[in-house]
Amino acid sequence: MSSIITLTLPGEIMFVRFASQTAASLARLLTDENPPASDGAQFVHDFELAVSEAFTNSVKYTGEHDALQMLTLTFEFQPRQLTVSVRDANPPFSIDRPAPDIEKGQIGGWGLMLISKVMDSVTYRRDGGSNILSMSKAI
Amino acid sequence: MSSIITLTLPGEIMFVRFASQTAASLARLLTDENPPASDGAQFVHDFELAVSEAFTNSVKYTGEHDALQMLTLTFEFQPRQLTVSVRDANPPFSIDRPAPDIEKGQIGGWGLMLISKVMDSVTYRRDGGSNILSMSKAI
Amino acid sequence: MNITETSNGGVAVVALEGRLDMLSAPEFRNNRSIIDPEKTVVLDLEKLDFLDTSGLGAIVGASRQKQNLACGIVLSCMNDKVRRVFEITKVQTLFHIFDDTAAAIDFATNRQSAST
Amino acid sequence: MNITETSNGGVAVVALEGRLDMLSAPEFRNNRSIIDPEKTVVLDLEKLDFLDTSGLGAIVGASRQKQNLACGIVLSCMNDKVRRVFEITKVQTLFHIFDDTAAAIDFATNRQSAST
Ligand SMILES: Nc1ncnc2c1ncn2[C@@H]1O[C@H](COP(=O)(O)OP(=O)(O)O)[C@@H](O)[C@H]1O
Ligand SMILES: Nc1ncnc2c1ncn2[C@@H]1O[C@H](COP(=O)(O)OP(=O)(O)O)[C@@H](O)[C@H]1O
Repeated sequence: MSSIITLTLPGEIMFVRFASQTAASLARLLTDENPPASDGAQFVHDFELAVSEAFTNSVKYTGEHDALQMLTLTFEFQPRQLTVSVRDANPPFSIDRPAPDIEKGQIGGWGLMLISKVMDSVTYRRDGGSNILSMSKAI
Repeated sequence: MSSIITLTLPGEIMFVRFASQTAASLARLLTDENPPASDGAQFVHDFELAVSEAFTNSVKYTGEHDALQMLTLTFEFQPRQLTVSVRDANPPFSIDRPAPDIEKGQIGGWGLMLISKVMDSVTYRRDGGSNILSMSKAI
Repeated sequence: MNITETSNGGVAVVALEGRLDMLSAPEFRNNRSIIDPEKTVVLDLEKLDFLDTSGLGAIVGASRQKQNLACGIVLSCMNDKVRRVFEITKVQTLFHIFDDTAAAIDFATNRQSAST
Repeated sequence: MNITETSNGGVAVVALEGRLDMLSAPEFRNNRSIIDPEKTVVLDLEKLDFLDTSGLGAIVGASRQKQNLACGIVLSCMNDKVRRVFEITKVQTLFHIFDDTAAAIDFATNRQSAST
């Protein structure tokens, strides 16, 4: 059985912590209900981190023409997995990009890379005029 | 300027803390942005308490025929005031009920009374098949 | 919620930690010393971070199951959050309330021996 | 985020507490010692509860403004959460990192006097 929780909020950076802490609350609830075999605190932190990165990107890359938009975070709460999808109306982008190579002096571009490393699966799709970035992690 | 934040979640008691802690997060964000003249911690606690009471009631009083329903919490985030509205599809009810008199041995029925005491204003309306309980508190 | 129980002569000290709400109320109600009508309990509320009226109802309900209605459950160490809920609802008038657990234990022990 | 600054000889110890993300990055960047290209800084990360790549970018950006690129900013006392972000991104390779602040101060002081 899975539960769907939806959070709609303004794409303003002032809400980045609220968004990621809301994600952390749900992750904590999941680990309380189903104590993980491995490190529960890291599960919660990784989930919080991924949402902070995704929310920040949605705020940063609105494109020049866009006024303030509402963002939608959808959480799918399952007994042993939590999925979050972040929907924005930004220009399309790709998640298949080479990781920045710090030895070649490439600085930045770490957000999507970090998300892919701390989550178990990340998918991107374009739906109408929206980007939907979905990120799952199992406990 | 005000921001609207909407949270939709299953009317299951397992989410009561998530709902009230989400409310507390927003209340804390408001007090961080606009330090209150009086006690910020009490503002946050009162807000959390009111949402815990309202969410619990929405779960408890679904009426016999109702299967699991989704509840909607809408937060209106203003510079010096936070409002939360809880929408459910339960049978209608009234918030104008006498406070239980403990000296007469009346026990229980404290939820709406507590909400009205810790919040600045409480309104109820019936909208289509839904109850909407709105609760505001200024800092 | 965490429930820690220690025995002090004939009196059980039950310390609550965390949140007492509709979610944790059943666990509280089913606690061995809470449920036992003959057991006098000192309820230590110092580390109770959050209490709403569902939790309050569980405390009142439990005290009504006690043989000794007036002091089957004695309260100690309320913090400000918890006190606020007891005060607004006037439920404080139903209980004997102490600032420290030692005083609550003394009181409960005396009352218990007086009634036997 | 709280920023506490103490001076230790010519080295500034800047301790971060709370969250360093896109919201608090400007405050970090504009800190007096961080912004001063001639100032060597030991950044104490012990009480930094949360760091994401916006915060990381602010730290890297600040170190690139320093006259002494290699050790204008020296890091100390990373907790597990912060370390995870530095490791995954490999940004750890750009910094001198110490487990305790005293060692970081010693190192920074030596490097500073060597370069003058
Ligand atoms: N939500 C988004 N909307 C539009 N573009 C995005 C979004 N997220 C990421 N991108 C694009 O992907 C690129 C890589 O993002 P990221 O890995 O987070 O690194 P950075 O933000 O440092 O560039 C961004 O520069 C941007 O062009
Ligand atoms: N969300 C709701 N949906 C339907 N009925 C409600 C709702 N909230 C409150 N009520 C009604 O109002 C009454 C008073 O609620 P409350 O003051 O919280 O006390 P209690 O829940 O202890 O009865 C309830 O018994 C119920 O009949």
